[in-house]
Amino acid sequence: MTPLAGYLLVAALLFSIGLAGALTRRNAILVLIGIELMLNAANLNLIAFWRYGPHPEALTGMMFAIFSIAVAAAEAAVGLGLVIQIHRHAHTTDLDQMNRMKG
Amino acid sequence: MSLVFYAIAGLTLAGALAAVLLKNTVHCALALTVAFAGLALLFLELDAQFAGFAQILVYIGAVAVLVVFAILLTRGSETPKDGVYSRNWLAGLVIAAGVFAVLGWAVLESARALPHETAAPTVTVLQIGNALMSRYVLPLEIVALLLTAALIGAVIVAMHEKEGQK
Amino acid sequence: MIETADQIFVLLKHWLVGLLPAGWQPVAGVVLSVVAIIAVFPTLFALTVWIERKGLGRMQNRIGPNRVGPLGILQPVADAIKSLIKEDIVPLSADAAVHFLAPLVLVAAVFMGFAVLPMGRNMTLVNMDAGLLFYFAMGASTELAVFMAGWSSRNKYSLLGAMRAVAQMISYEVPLLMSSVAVVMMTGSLSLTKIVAAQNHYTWGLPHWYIFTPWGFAGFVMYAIATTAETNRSPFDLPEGESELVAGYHTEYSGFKFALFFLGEYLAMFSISGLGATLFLGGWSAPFSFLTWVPSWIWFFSKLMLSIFVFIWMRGTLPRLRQDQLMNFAWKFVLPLTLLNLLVAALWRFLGEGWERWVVCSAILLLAYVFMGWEGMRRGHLGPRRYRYAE
Amino acid sequence: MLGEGILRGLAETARNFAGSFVSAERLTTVQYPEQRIAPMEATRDFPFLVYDGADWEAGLRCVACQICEKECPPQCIYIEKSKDKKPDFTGKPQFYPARFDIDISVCMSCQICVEVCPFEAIKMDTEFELSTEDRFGGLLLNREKLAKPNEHYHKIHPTEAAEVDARLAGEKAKADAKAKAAAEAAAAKAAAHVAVPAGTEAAPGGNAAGNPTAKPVEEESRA
Repeated sequence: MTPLAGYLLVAALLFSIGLAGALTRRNAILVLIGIELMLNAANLNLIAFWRYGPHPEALTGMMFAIFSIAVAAAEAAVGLGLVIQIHRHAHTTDLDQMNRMKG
Repeated sequence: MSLVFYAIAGLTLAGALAAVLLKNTVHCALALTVAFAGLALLFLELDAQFAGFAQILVYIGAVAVLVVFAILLTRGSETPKDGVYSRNWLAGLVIAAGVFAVLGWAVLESARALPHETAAPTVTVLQIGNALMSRYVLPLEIVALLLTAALIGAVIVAMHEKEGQK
Repeated sequence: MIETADQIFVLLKHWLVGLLPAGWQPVAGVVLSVVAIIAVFPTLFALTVWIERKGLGRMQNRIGPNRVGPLGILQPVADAIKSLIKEDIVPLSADAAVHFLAPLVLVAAVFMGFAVLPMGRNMTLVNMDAGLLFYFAMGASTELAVFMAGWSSRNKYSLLGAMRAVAQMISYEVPLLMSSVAVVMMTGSLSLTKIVAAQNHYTWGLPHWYIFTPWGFAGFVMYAIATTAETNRSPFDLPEGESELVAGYHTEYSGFKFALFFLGEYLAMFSISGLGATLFLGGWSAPFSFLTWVPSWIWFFSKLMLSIFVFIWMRGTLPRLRQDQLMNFAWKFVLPLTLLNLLVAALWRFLGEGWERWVVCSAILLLAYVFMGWEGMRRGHLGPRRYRYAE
Repeated sequence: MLGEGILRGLAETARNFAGSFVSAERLTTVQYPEQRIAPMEATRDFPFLVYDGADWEAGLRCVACQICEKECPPQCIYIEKSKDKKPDFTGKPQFYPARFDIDISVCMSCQICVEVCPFEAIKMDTEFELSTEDRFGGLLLNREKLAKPNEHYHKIHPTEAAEVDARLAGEKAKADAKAKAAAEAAAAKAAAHVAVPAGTEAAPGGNAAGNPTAKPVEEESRA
């Protein structure tokens, strides 16, 4: 098994762990943690393909990863801001209880 | 496949699993930090030095602390009374396992065509700087705009309403 | 002879590594350098504890420790033994694993920071291309260690202290990075050895240190303010404000773990003032051209001790800042000035040689300083306190 | 201008730092065991009982009136009155303390016992290095440990001791004068009685010359 396949498998496993976390956990913040893991798995794929790809000097994969890190940080900030606001309004971060659209 | 790769991959996956399975939310956040650190080591293993340090700086330095602050602000550190997993947790698990099966199959099928061993590209920060300024200058400006918008948006969303609770 | 004195440690290391069989040499080289750092800086820590207590004493017209050993020189040894012997109490409700890991993570992260500091001519442990970014990545992970310490003690005071410490470290990390970005912009490289090399030449005997340029001096002042806040020292030591927060995030620690926190704080002070010396004070380059015969590592450590003395001097002088003053100062004064400093550095670069760039840059910076200071003082969140007496 | 105060403050501490190496009067630290500051006149630590003359037991001024025991805020004085009497400095027979204990670990050096003592029997000592290994009985000073000669009192509080002695001497003189007057009156009456049949009433002894400064202390059995 080539090193690239190894990295891809690790990224795939990381992605599915993140997905499992996002789907099964009850606390909103842990869903966000799951999403962060999925994003990171994607970054790992990008850099693995860049490293073992045909033209590493073009830096495309790495640039994608750096931009994706920046965007993911922004997303995490806004996501957590939303979670805090929901908690302040509905006094719970339990996703199963947030099923009412009432304002 | 070097031993170092297995060790770091094991650390990352253990951190990720712990982040998803642990009961205490703050422990999950700390396990998430271990996963981020493992990923940064993986990036360094892939000779992407700048991405590895940026990952540490951004994720461990900022996002992990942000997650932990959010947990404390929403009183998440007390263990919830009615269980940690949502009601239909089995469905989630099955879907995740399905996704992994598909991805794993795809990777293993195409394993033969993947390049074996290529020379490690030496990437200096100068090249990244030049690339950022020449080819990726538009994405850079857009990300700068996005970060500012996210900064202001997050503050406005999480700000106390002056006129008290609705 | 001068050359060997300057390269004494490098030659020593090569000689020692040469004794081993070829297979082990790379590993032995790394281990030797790591052991050297782990040996040098804790002894420097012991020396600084003694200097701090004697210095603070002398500033307050008293003598300072003089009982343990001549002139009290063995006081740090006594403190070390005391903290080793003391019973290590872990509160029952504390979260044992995180409580135990916090000091280790803190000290490990701080020790990693030393890997990229150029302590002398080709005496950098790891000559990284993105050395500065590595340093700040390690610096950023200390915040998490502080939070782990505060939260795991399950004690209101330590949680409050940890919250204050993390908030302060985050809000002062931005100016810290911004002020060093100006230096990176001028040298065109993140590698610390290149930054020192760029400052290591002289005209009329004076060195080209960045502190002697307007944007460099402003950057150094902002950097110094940010470092004092980053290491929770003197005017910004709110997180462990003894008066109101007992001991902040390391309240529930005793014995060796408390000593580790103490060591971690001082090592952070060393490495961040070492970085300051490298970025603005020309790392290991001699202050005058006729002094270059002195070994380079002596200059690095003397600049380090000089900035340590300034830390102590500030601790002996300045009262503690309130949390809102601290935050106002960070976000409404230090950060805008560092951003402006970036602009001024760019302007400095494009105005080319000649005296007019000195005038223009200094004018902009002075104007900004005076205006922001005046505006801040007028609106009351900067400058001396205004008392409002009940009529 | 912002930052001026900081620079002035730093200059001040720098002056202190440099000054402490140069000028001697900046460093006022006294290295305690080796150097000592001479105690001021009014220093007070723990009480002691004053006695006149050579024998401490006979010379004790204390008459076990137990005022100090009642007044002592932390109640650290314990007195047991004697059965018999002994003459005091004016020759008048007075009680004396069979047992007089002060627990100096409880005593707070407030000097109330000295102020309320009508007989100038208890004064405040300046001795403070009283640490003992025995933590239970060590700090409970009995009568013997408390008794100290009047000369010691003169050594530690000279002016105060002089005043006290002058007052006591004055009292003694007044008491002697009264005793002498009473003696002469008795002698004159006795002489007159010789002319008149003797034995109407015995000349009153010295007790009329009670201590004028003290309120006549009525006998009070402890409850």
